[in-house]
Amino acid sequence: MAEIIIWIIQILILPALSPLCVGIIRKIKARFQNRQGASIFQPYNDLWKLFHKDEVISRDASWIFRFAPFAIFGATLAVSASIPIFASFLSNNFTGDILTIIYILAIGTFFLALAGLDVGGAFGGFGSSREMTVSSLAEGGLLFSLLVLSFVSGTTNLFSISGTIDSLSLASLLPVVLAFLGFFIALLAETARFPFDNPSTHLELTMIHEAMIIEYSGKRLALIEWASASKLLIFITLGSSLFFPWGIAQSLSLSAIIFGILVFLAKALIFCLAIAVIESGIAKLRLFRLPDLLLFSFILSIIAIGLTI
Amino acid sequence: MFETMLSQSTFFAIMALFVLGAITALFFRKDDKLANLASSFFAILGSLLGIAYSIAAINSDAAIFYEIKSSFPLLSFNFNIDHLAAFFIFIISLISLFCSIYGIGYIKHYYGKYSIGGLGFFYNLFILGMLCVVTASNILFFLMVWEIMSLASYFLVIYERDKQENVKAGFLYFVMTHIGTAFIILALLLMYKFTGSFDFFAIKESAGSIPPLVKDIIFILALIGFGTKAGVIPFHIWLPSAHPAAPSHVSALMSGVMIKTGIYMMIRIFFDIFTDIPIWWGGVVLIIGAVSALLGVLYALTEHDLKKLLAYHSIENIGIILFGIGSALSFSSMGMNSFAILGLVAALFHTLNHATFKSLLFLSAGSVISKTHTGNIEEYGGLIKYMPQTAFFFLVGSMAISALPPFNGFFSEWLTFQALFEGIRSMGAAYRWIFIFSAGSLILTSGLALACFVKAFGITFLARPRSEHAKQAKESLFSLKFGMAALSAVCLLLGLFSGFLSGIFNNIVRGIRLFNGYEPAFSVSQSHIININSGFSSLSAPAIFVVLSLAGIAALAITRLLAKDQKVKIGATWDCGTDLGPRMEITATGFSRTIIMIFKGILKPSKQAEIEYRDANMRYFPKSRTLVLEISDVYRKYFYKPLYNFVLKISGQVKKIQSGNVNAYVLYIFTALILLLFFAV
Amino acid sequence: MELILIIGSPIIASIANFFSKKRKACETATIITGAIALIAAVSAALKVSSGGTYSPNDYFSIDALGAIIITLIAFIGFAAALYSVSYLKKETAKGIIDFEKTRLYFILFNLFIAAMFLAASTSNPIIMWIAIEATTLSTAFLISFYNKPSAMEAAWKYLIINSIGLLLGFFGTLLFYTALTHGQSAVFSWDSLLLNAKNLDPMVAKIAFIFILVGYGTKTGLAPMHTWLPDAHSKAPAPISGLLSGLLLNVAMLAILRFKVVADAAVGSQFSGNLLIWFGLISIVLASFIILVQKNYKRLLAYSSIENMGIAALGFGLGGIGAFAAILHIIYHALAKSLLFFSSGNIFLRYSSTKIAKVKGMLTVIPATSLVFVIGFLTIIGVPPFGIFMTKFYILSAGLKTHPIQSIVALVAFAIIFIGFLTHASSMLFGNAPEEISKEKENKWAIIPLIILITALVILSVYLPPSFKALIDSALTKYQ
Amino acid sequence: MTDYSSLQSLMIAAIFLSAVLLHLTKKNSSAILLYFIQSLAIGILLFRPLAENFSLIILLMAGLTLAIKAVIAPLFFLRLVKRHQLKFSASTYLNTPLTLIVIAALAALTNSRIFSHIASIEPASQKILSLAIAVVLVSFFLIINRKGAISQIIGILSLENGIVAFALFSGLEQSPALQIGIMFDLLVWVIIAAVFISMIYKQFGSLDVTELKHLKE
Repeated sequence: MAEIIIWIIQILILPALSPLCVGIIRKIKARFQNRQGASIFQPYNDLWKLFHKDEVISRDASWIFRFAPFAIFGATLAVSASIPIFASFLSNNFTGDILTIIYILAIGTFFLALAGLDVGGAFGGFGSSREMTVSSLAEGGLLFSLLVLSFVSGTTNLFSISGTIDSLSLASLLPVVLAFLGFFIALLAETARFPFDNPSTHLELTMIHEAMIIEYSGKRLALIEWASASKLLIFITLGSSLFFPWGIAQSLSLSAIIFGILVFLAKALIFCLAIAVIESGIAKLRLFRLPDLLLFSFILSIIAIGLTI
Repeated sequence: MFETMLSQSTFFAIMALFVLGAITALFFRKDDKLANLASSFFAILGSLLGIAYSIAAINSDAAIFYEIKSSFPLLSFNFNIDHLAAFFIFIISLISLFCSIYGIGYIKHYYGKYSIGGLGFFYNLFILGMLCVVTASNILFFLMVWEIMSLASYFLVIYERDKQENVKAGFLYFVMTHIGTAFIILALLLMYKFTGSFDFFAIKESAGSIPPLVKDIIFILALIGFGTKAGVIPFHIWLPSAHPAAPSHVSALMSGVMIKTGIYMMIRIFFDIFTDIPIWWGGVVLIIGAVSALLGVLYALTEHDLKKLLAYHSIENIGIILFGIGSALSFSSMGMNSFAILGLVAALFHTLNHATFKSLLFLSAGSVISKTHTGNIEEYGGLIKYMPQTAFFFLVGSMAISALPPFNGFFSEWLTFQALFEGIRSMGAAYRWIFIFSAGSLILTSGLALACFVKAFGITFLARPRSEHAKQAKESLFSLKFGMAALSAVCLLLGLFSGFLSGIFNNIVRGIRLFNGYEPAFSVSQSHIININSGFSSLSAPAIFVVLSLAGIAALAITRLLAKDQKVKIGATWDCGTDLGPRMEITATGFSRTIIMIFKGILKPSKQAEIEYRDANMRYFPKSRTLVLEISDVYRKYFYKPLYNFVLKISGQVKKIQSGNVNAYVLYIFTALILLLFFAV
Repeated sequence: MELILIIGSPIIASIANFFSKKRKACETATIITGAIALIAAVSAALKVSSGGTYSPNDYFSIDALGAIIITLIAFIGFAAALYSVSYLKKETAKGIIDFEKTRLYFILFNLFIAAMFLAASTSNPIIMWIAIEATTLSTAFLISFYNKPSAMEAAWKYLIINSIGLLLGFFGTLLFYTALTHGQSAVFSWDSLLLNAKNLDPMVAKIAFIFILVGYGTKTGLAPMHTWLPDAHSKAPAPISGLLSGLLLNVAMLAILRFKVVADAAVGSQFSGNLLIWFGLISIVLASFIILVQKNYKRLLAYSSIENMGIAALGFGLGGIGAFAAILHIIYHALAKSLLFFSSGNIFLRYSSTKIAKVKGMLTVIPATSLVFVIGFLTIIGVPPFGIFMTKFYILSAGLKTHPIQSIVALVAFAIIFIGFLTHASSMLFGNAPEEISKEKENKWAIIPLIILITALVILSVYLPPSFKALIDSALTKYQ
Repeated sequence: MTDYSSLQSLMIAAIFLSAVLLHLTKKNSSAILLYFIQSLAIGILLFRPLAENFSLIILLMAGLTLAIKAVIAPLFFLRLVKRHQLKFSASTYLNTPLTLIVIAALAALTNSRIFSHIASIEPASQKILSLAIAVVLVSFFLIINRKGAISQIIGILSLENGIVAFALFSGLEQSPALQIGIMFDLLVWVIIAAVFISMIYKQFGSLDVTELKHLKE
């Protein structure tokens, strides 16, 4: 019975908290720019507003345009159910494998890019092209950084990785650190964050993710915004519960669970802080500088693998 | 039930059906409609019987061996159907079943233009050739059916012979296959020389007597010979021009099944006939696999002809299959046969998957091309509104080939990844880096494949039509749609039952001599969980399907809950004020330009820009601006052209012998006589 | 009895043609005698395959290999007779030749066939030499049939080079003849030669075989002595070049083989085997390079004959399965090459040019001939359903066992020939025909001889009748 | 019996000398004369066995050979030379000293160890046999060296004479049937050669063989 409650919390926690995460990042960025900035719950209001507005769909759009938001949000829901958030004792060897979550996320990217192409606007086209370029190069770094963890802990199942990493000896710390650097670069690329893409602008030169969803409105836009927010939180959870699993609940006891959730929230906050600092600190890289950065993350992870075995 | 199915008469009944199909097609060649129906009817019957026979053969452990003596020495038509051969019969029959159904409707647009009887004849001969290739167990008989298969497919490639590039493609195809066969003849004859027999069984028994150096030579020759047929990178130049030239249901068969006969023979020779395998074999196959996969997908990205793009993807998927085979070779050379079984199961599973989704893609491409009369995707656009079913089937095919979960592509790539990960963990120092390089190339390839199929599907089916042809496109006939629908269902089913299938592949691979008696490195539980290396990683196909559909339904429920009574208005796409013409959409060139510029070191793109001004001397107002982007064909420029010119130069010299002067001719005889008297005596 | 029919009927035909005035008489005489010779040859072959060598008197004896060659000559001679009737009718219609020329053609045609029969069936080496000399003389005029300067030049070179070759062959025969003079005055025949080959000095036997090989090798068109062949076979009328390439080369090869057996008895088979292998290899390699850059399709077929004779020599040189393959190769090559030359005759009649560049879109203009042409050229380049793939494969398997490097070189040459032939054939078959080529239907009689040859080729490629196989095996025991 | 051996060596010397001189002659008529001398020598050699055992057939045979070789062939050629006014034969490829060097080399070759085994056929006339082979090789070289059609034909005939000389000296028992066959063959050959020469002259206007160079490659 307790197991089921834990599972319900596990499934609901990410979608629920993800807009908050985006709100916090925007708040911190505003503070950096010496302005008050909207409240951290503003994204919830935006979603609520969008869900209740009418929708305008282009004449050229096909069923792909209508179906894509559900596929994208569904993908993020599926992934958020199969990654360790606060409890590592839950064993999910159905979908909890590194490759499975990477490829399920790829479904989301696939439909997002198609939706961008569907309406035949100029923006959607080059948005999808840039998105596919960045995501195809980022997948390598992402998989190899997670692979380092699985070689260190001897299994690719995420829940058991988070279980074994904290009992790690210091000797094998260097590969995990290198892998985390590679992972963090891949995180920024996959969630369209700063050095790769500017989330808050509609300037043709710089936007990748925004360009694809430019034609959306109403409840479909809400779904997509929500999906990209929860994708950000998914990567933050992966980063925190796999690379820094200390404090994750090992057993079913109530105190361990509550403590696990609190630790998770703290770690998520630190990640948001880090992302916001980067967004305010550095400028967006030119599109043809991105492959070098992604290659760097790929090389980092390969060195890390070299060190583990 | 299986024993009755496995009798010799059923096997020869399959052969007889295809022969009948060929003859009746020729017999009715005067009346197109009848010829088409006759040949497709017998082809469908033959493939149905083939599927039944192969399933029975896979499930029974009886060693099936038929022998027919022939009047020529050393040649006897003997067939050996073990589990591996039965599996390949299954692939051939399955795909030819759907292609023949598809063909009934598709051939209609050839009526009156080309000889339908000829098409039916060579189509049935081609399938018969493939069936014999995977079951022949006498060297001479094997080489005979191997060349008959290439001959039949040559005539199918030059079927539309009024187009000059088809004839050129056919010529290049036949020459490359023949050169490949020359290597195969050399390899098989070397085997005959050291084992003294023409029969694969006897060769298997006395394989030990082949000295190691000769074994390496045979390996290299077989790799080149069968690699040419499989379309491995340095020998692939015929594939992107030959497959698109054939009628679509034939190029589906060629791309889906024919290139697998090369893979079949590689497995037969490397694992079934040779016993102790040196360590470097696996490394070579892995490197070739990595190069083929990566370059295959990069060339696909540069391609704008739909069928050429799919042909390049066949090269990429052959690379992925070679990952499986290469890892199996490395593991078995280190004695870790349980991991080798995992590698080989991954390779066989991907062979089956690639056969299904590649033929699905070619069939849907064929239905698009038959309606728009052009292969260039730049002239398509918006076809999803005119051909909704074909678009859906193409979408299913693209998702399967880019290994997106619910479909079968993902599970075989997952198994290949597991084999490579095991390699990284357990191999020796140098080979570990080859495995890492292969894993890197595989993940990069699957990412680029995803980008390429977004381009292929998006530019072809979405947005607005960019040419008159695209506007008049209509949905194709029922038999075409049925063929494609069946294949998409098969893609999904193979994905769902991948757990059950890996169990079957397991006992197929354990039928091979090198592996019988070994436990595989993976186990399949009742609830379809594939568990690698006792817990290293696990996965359950039905669970993923259930989770994904539940997530989708949940998303729908949330929107239904929160957005109850909003209206949906149909408006115009945002067009910054000017009316949005079809030229405003992104084109295939534009889409893949960024990736090509990133990989320009490998692809060496060249750019030509011409500007035509309204007024020649006042160069301010350009009338038209054309941009030509080309990718240089590295292989022809640096390997095949120089080789051909070198041979031409020699023949230029040799030609001078026939100088026309009688005295010189007599001098040749005189010198021959004197030299012989000096040296031979 | 059969022997008189075989040799006698063509001679009677040529005499009859000499006196006949009407074209119809010449044609029917040639065809009837061709049919009679064919029936007699087949019954002789059956007799030999069941009862061993058939020698009615001491001047004539047909052994197994002789029987095969005689049936080939009779069969292809009959098909050639049928074909030349329609070929010459078409040529007279086009005004290239008059009745006088056709009469000369039929006289020489029958003489040529009779000479070949005599050469294959005689038991006395010198009579064989005279018969082969007679074939040279009778075909010299046939080559200069269209008295154009190029035909004249080809005939002159043919005459000079072949006479030199045959004189060298005669000198070799005399050297072998010296083995007999020790004491007994036995009749000079193959068996007597074989019996006392021992008392020949080994060095003399070697020199004799060298002269024979260079002499009769010129007649077979082996490598350094092949230079007359492309000119002669491309300038002769199509039926004649079919016979020259298909049959005459085999008769000369028969001569070499008969002397090879004697030389093997004297000095062991190693010596003659190596020579044949080297000559075979040089012919294959040389022909392969020139085929690649050939511009005239009749010369292309001529060079392919050089290559195929090289393969047969290679096969006989290797011995064992190679010899079996070489005998089969001679049969398939004879059928396929005459088929190709006859269809090139049809092509020439339609396109009136032998340049490959000028012949385009054959499949649309003359579909039946081009179908035959496709089957012919597929056979020649060794594509499986047809026999030559089998023979090339056997020779390679035998070669790889004992002479690996030579067989690899041969394999490379086969690949080059494949590329060359396919380039030329596909440039001729496909594309669209030039406008001025007439699109009228082909004459039935021009196709029937081709169909006869094709059925024989296909049947033999798939199934060897038992009596035929017995013939080959008994030939093998002698010419191992 | 010694006079016969000196007669034989005289005759073979005459044949060899005529073969060598054929290389050096400028005029066609002198070439034909040399061929006549050579055939005469062969004829005499044919008549020699008659001295021991007289048999009508051998007499008939020798007479026939002499008739064809010495009478009909030269007459044919002289008629040809007169009809087409071909006084001077075309030149040779190698100048005279070089030709002589080659001829010397060929003679040395025939006496070298390769042909030493020829003696085993007829130990007595070892020298003569090697001289006969020398005639064969020299006349073979003549065909290569001369550019004129007539001198090429004469080269072939002198090659044939060399072979017949070798046959005579190696004591091959001559069965009459074979002799007639060979002679008939030679006769037909001479007629055809003559017919062809006139045809070539009609087509090419000259008998210089280097004109015949159109059939290339």
